[in-house]
Amino acid sequence: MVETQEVIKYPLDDYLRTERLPHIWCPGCGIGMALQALLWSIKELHEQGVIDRKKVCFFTGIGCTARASGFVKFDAIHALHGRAIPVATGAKLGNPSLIPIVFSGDGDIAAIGGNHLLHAARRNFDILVVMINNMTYALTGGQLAPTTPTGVRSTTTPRGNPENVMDTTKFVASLRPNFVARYSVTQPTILRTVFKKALPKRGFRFIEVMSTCTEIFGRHTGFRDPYELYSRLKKICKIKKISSIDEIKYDWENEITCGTFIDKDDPSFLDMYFKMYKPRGMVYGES
Amino acid sequence: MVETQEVIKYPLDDYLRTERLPHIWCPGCGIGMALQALLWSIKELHEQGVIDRKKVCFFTGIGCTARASGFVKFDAIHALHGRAIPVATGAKLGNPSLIPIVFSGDGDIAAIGGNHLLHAARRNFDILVVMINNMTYALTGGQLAPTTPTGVRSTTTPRGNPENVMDTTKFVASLRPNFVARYSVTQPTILRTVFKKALPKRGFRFIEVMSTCTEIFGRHTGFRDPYELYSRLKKICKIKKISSIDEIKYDWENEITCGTFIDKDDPSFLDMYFKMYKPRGMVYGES
Amino acid sequence: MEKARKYQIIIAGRGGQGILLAGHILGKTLVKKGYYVVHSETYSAETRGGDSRSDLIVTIGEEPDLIRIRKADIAVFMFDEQMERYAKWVKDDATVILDSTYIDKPTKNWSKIISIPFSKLAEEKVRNRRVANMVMLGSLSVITGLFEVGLLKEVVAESVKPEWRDVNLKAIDVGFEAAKEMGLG
Amino acid sequence: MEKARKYQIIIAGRGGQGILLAGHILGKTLVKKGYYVVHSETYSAETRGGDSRSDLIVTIGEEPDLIRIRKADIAVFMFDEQMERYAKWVKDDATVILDSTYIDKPTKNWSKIISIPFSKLAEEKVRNRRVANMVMLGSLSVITGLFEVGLLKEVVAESVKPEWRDVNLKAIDVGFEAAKEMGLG
Amino acid sequence: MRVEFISGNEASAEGAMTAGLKVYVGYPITPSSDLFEYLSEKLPERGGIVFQGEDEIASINALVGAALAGAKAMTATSGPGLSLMAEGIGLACMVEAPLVIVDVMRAGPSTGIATHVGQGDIMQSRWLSHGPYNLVAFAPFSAQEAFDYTVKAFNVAVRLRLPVILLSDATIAHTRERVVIKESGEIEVEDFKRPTVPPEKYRFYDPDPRDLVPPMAFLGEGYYIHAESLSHDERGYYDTRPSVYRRLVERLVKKVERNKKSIVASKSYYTDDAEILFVAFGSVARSTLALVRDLREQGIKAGLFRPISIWPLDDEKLIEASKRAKKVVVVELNQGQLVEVIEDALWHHQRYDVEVLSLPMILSETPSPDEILDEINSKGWKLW
Amino acid sequence: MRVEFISGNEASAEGAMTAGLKVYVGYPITPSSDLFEYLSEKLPERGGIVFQGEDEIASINALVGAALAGAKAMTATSGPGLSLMAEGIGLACMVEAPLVIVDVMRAGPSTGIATHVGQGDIMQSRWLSHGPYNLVAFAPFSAQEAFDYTVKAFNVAVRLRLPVILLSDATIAHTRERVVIKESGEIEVEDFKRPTVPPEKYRFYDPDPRDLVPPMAFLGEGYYIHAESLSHDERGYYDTRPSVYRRLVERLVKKVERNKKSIVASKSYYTDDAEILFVAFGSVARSTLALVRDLREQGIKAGLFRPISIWPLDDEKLIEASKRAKKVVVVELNQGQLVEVIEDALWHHQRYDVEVLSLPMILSETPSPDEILDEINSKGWKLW
Amino acid sequence: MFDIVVIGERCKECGMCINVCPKKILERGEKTNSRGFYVTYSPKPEECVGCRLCEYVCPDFALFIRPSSSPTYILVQR
Amino acid sequence: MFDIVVIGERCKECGMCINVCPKKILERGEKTNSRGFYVTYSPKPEECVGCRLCEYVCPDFALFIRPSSSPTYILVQR
Ligand SMILES: Cc1ncc(C[n+]2csc(CCOP(=O)(O)OP(=O)(O)O)c2C)c(N)n1
Ligand SMILES: Cc1ncc(C[n+]2csc(CCOP(=O)(O)OP(=O)(O)O)c2C)c(N)n1
Ligand code: SF4
Ligand code: SF4
Ligand code: SF4
Ligand code: SF4
Ligand code: SF4
Ligand code: SF4
Ligand SMILES: [Mg+2]
Ligand SMILES: [Mg+2]
Repeated sequence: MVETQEVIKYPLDDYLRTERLPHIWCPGCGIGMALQALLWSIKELHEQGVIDRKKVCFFTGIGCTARASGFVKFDAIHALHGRAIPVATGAKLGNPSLIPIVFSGDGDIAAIGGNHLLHAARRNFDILVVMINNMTYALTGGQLAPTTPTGVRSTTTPRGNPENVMDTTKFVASLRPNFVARYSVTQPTILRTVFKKALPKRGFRFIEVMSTCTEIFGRHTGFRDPYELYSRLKKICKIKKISSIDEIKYDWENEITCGTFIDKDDPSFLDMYFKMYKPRGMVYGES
Repeated sequence: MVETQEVIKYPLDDYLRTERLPHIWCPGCGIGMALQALLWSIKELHEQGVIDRKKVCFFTGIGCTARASGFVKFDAIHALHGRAIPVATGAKLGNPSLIPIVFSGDGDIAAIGGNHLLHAARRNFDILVVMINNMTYALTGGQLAPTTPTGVRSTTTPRGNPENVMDTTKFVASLRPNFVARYSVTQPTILRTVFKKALPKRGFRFIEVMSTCTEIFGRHTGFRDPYELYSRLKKICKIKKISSIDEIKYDWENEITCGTFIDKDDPSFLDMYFKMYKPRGMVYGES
Repeated sequence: MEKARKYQIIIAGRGGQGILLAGHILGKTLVKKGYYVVHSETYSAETRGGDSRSDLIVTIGEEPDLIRIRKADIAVFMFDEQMERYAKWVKDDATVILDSTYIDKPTKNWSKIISIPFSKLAEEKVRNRRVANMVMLGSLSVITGLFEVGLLKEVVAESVKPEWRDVNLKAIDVGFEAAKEMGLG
Repeated sequence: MEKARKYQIIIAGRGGQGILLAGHILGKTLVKKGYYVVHSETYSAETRGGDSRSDLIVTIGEEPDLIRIRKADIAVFMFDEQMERYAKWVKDDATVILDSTYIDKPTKNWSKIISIPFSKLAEEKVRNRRVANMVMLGSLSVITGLFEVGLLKEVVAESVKPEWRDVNLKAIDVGFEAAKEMGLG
Repeated sequence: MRVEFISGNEASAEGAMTAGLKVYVGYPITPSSDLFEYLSEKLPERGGIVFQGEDEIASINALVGAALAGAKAMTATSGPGLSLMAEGIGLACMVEAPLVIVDVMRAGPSTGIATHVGQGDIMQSRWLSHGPYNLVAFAPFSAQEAFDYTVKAFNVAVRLRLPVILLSDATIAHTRERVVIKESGEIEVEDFKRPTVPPEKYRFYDPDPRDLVPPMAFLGEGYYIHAESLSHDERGYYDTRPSVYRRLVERLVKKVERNKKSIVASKSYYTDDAEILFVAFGSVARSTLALVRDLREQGIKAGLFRPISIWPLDDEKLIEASKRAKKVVVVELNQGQLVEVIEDALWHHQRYDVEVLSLPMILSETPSPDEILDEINSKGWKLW
Repeated sequence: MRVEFISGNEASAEGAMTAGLKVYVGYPITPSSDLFEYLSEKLPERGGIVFQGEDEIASINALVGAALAGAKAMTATSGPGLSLMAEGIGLACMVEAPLVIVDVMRAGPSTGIATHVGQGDIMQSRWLSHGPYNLVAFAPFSAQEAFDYTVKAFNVAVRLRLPVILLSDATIAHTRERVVIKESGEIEVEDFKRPTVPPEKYRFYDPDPRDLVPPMAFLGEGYYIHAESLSHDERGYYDTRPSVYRRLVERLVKKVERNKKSIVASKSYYTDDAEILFVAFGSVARSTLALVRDLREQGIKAGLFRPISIWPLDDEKLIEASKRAKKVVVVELNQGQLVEVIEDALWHHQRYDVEVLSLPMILSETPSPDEILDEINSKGWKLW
Repeated sequence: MFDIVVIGERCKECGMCINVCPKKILERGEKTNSRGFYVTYSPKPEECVGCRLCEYVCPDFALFIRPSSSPTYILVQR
Repeated sequence: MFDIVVIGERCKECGMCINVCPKKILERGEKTNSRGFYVTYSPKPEECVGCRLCEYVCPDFALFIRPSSSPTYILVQR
């Protein structure tokens, strides 16, 4: 054993606002795992010269997940609850050379922000959205999310959730954007590869990341230890090849189907706009 | 020929605020045709004792279509642009014996109101939503709607719509509510039957009605005469049995697939809520 | 404060009758003549039906402050409902021009009333009731003498879409001729 | 205005240490004793970490107007960061109680300072660091003499979920004993 | 009647249940969520429904529907949520839907500090929606008042057919105190004002000339009501005529003025001979009251006027309270909002003789009496 | 420089293009849609992008993104849309995003009358968002001013890093007039205030002590900026300490006051010897000016003060204009909103000697001078 | 056999009924209503087969078909 | 062979790394950091197979694995 004051850098330190660490997330919280995978993918793409990290911008709403914008060393806007997607949209319009990443929670993206998600996906607008799905409103203390499994208790449904649950990935897929995938923090290396795949693409890209909220969702579902919850999630998150999107499942008791469900290269919104409207003196990408 | 001052009543006059007719819709506008079919279905259900017309309430947003609430002789709320669904939701919560009908435009329901549509459908909440899709923002003069076919001109996309178009029916179907159908004003008798089918059901029911905006959409697409536009719509609105929702098309050039795509009787939101929360002294329906 | 010459013009009718376009074209024409013009619009939400009204304030030599007319010197009513609604905005000694297709008799006893069936003329002579507004402008040139019909046609030619140009110009001619025939020049 | 007897109590620590629950339980206990109590909370958005603070104003015989304490007569600090932040809210002659698990030395020279390793005791004797708050309340009963430990246990028993009851009551005993052993009674 | 040791939020929830709450629709937001959570536990047993909307826009619009269906309806939120409700609150005013909105004020602007107190929504609560309208807002200063004024908020809402805002703040919301809880019968609970004519004669917007409020039929009763967000006549029919528009909107605005006497509330402390009159509300009024007591002990003739109804202000009581005052000091947790309301009232009563001093404290904590005093001292005002 | 016969909306669009508009995001709403439509035709040729959002919430939030990416950004809307932007405008204030919002006022409240004029958003434009903040609003009274003050709105927005509202109204918006259009160079066009230090030293919220405005780096330039809607320090890092919160929010509020001189605008007519001072803005000011001219012809010493900047008010010019006035009559198309601003200004300048008369006209049309006169006469005031 | 009933004041002359009638027995009338629209007319009501297509497409609640022993075109003036 | 590097101040004692390590060579240490968390420790770094599972699951950017010729557990105090 060596104890050292020597500056041994964590491999991602250049991509973190290290002065703000430790971050606010609870012990064992899955958000940090997802963020780690994302930062690795950016680091690799940057080092390979595929993207310029200076152009990468984080856009987050409000929530535990959304706090990520405060810990990463990129341009970042910590905006309003539910509004990360329109802010990212505007930024991309303002400077089409930016590489916007929306990184936010399930409540933020799929509940209050649902309409922005819907229309950004439908337009195939040129942003990457990473939705960390911990199946609850964590920051505010565990209220019902649209993603909370039916029957599970939340602080606003103390006798269990009476609502039909939302499969965000299936719904986004119905809008046919360029990239739709769902994975889990229990699949860290795959996650990294998927981020790497999606990030340099044009058009709308959606990645749902199943995550562990150890503090709140764990408590509501009776998992006391972060690892217990993680193991449970690992068990049900099954990667599958599917023939129709109808087949994917979002079922906390048995299976949450993971995989890349759409990966295509249709013209994006900005491709179309630039083609039809030719804004004077502007170009959109080289390709 | 007989000219008469005698009070010969139009068969639906009891269901209309006749003192407000003629209504504001332009000559040949499809909204009136859709409304006629809907009123017939209510009349028949009422006369058959299936529903009590006193319990039927119309909820509309803002738009040409939304003006319907002012012409029907039912309880009606002409609310805000995009918000007819939440208002109807609240009314149903306030008095579960009501039979709410949301009747509004594509911009209203699918653009600004998209998030309410999404979550009401996802929750399988007990209302009927009729969306009149005239493929434009008609009342405000012909701006782009999410349903405007790609390439078609609108006043805000003067060189054609660069956006990928929204197939609202497909998207709602991905949320698995109890009833999802799309038909056209060019199929008036079928429409009547479908309304009759959907109205007494529990849970969320969505019916998209393809319609003709003769004044604006007709102008933008070069159809001068109401009947020309109607004929064009008739040609492309094809009723089909499908095996997967993926197959349906929303393509102004070739085919807008019509049909009843989901018809099931899963427990509705209120069924579930009443079962789990048993609000004291309240019942929900007899069944 | 010295008073410059000033005309207050109101054009009113139902939505769909092209009232706003008529006002716009008239305004543009008068600006080309070198007058100061303020042209304001009132309309209902409905694309068709409902009220539609153009106010024009035309001054020669001094910039106008008013937006809405106070009382019209020249009034054009294309439909009776609006005539009734807006009659109070018209001076007793105004020149009042009515589309007799839709107006049987004037609401008030204005001193100078001219009835021409603009819509009918449009329908019959141009086969398009929508250009009644242009028929009216053609007549207005004769009646008021404020602008030449040639200038009007120039403005119309550059303002409307190419496919609509001919029918509009035709309509202006129809109105011009009608007024001339009635000896209103 | 005659002054009634009044205690101002502050309990502060990090989020997750159960500061708010401690304040709530203490308040309920004191209300049961017949005192007027105002209990207010401050916390950060974070579920864990960040500040957490309970203020209690306890009066005997008169309803309090204040919500926040002015200066505490009794202060409990469960973590050093918060001690440093809130030291200014404590009277110089206050009774100050510190969780020595996380606090090495007091920020100020208060006249009466009592250090007990609440978190360590909870960890070691109850196998659950989260009940350090209850250990603290057990000790507080001894140190302040404001309420009986039996009454405290009654309140806890009716306030927390059944599955948590025993561990909490155990923790109270641990705190009570520790204080007794230190001769603080 | 029972006594509980509960927070302001819990007291509001209890007040709503006493008033007959039937539908709660909410969206979580700190520091209001625990009110929502409390009702989620308790309301179904009391015969009501609790529903979580997809956002605050859904909440406020659902309340309009619920209210017109005849249910007493409420939501609770905080600044960001209130901002999202701006359009819906205007709708409630226009269609005359009685409902209650609890705004638990936190430190703003924007996301600000979710867990910390603020008093920055005073002007917003009155002016957040577009166009001319009017509404009512109460600001409680204790858990007991949170209970009492939630009941009153419902009473005023149904009596006037309009939205009423309860301007609570994070400190009041989360402070636990002794609260005496009463049931309907022990405390006045008003019911909706109901039609007195048969459906054929009934018009949804036909006001009682005395109070300018139209009696209210519910959805589903066969009155065939038409609620209209556009300018409308007494039947609810869209009408663009300036005269109809004017009749409607003037009534909507004057409704509050006309019924002002039965709405306004305030409390004055030591004002009989007060030369320095403090004005404060909500949690800040607690500290200010303590400060006033300190000053009195030092022989300084200080007093406190505490408005409870903010919109409309109890201006007559203010004038009375300020009758001997030479200086009026308005203490608030924002950049100076209430002070404008106070100045306006004094101006309208021609009280040009008093000097109004604004003490805006842009703080994220309820200041202690000493902090208020420090702030005053830092201004260099010669008050005593 | 060129002369056009265009409407107020078109003039605003032209003004925005002169000011360097790069991103327009809008959602259609009468009576603002034609501005959107005009830009849809013209902006791409001028090197900008026009985008239709799914609603007004998307629009305002997209503007924040565009602005921080370094694009001059604008939207146009009317009351209902402005209400929906309440939260986003607060965000723009908090993150200090410079942008311009054109609010074409129509008859409200709620849906009201979409095609008719109103002036009911005065107070709303200042107070629609929660918490303490500040912003700027201009109200043009002609198509020419719509052009000029759109340019100025952009200048102030980038100079102060905040949202600026152009309070137009349906009458101004749709009235066609002669407008002199200038290009950048012919009229002052300001650019964003840019960093003067290298990225390592740069902090996104580090204000220039003179004007309290932090220079602005853009997204994508390598400054690694962090824009934060929570309470934050100079780096943008979340901080809940009252001292940090206070420093931030006080600066946000005072930024406007500090730079007031370069913002305020107004125009006075016949005020040198005016005993009756009218105050009016926007389209109503046109009729009021005509009325004043009528009165002058009758030998009555009437004058007009016309505020152009409403927030902040040009109070010094108001005081000067009212120096001989015994009565001030405030004419506006609402229930009386501007009058409160005027009273407040007079109170602060101790002008207790003037009587302020409020002439609120809840009308859905711009009144003619005669209608204003009738309204005055109906009040029974003895003005002349 | 059927009556063809038209509520004159409601007709907007859109021509939909005329276009859809399989028997081609409807036409633009010669009378205008108070809004200036030429109200639909049928010179040959006796040829009507009662398919009601005209009724279904009328957006204005202006025209309907009813069984009748003496088929008539009825114009309701109201 | 690998070094196991832990940034002590970042560790939150969540135990994820300990649980996922296939070699079971990580454990809760005996030292707390300034926040009171017992920092992860490895008594047997030489048995590490470099699978990096521990690194991937660490939500706190607190632990990483690096190739090394002299496998060591390194606690960075910072
Ligand atoms: C307009 C508005 N409404 C509500 C809130 C309160 N709020 C903050 S975060 C949040 C939900 C967080 O859930 P999620 O997006 O799933 O993020 P998580 O904390 O689970 O990562 C809510 C409701 C807010 N900040 N703004
Ligand atoms: C908040 C808000 N934004 C915008 C508008 C303006 N507006 C009224 S109707 C409408 C769209 C109408 O389109 P649609 O819903 O398709 O109805 P249609 O007229 O085509 O039947 C819009 C944008 C409004 N009234 N409120
Ligand atoms: S509350 Fe849940 S989601 Fe939030 S930081 Fe803690 S574990 Fe993670
Ligand atoms: S504008 Fe279009 S949708 Fe509206 S009434 Fe006319 S035809 Fe119908
Ligand atoms: S019922 Fe059929 S046949 Fe008879 S008029 Fe109508 S469309 Fe023609
Ligand atoms: S369809 Fe109806 S409105 Fe149209 S022409 Fe025929 S009768 Fe008249
Ligand atoms: S790299 Fe693998 S073997 Fe080595 S410590 Fe980590 S988990 Fe254990
Ligand atoms: S996973 Fe990271 S934070 Fe958790 S115990 Fe291991 S090193 Fe510490
Ligand atoms: Mg979540
Ligand atoms: Mg539409």
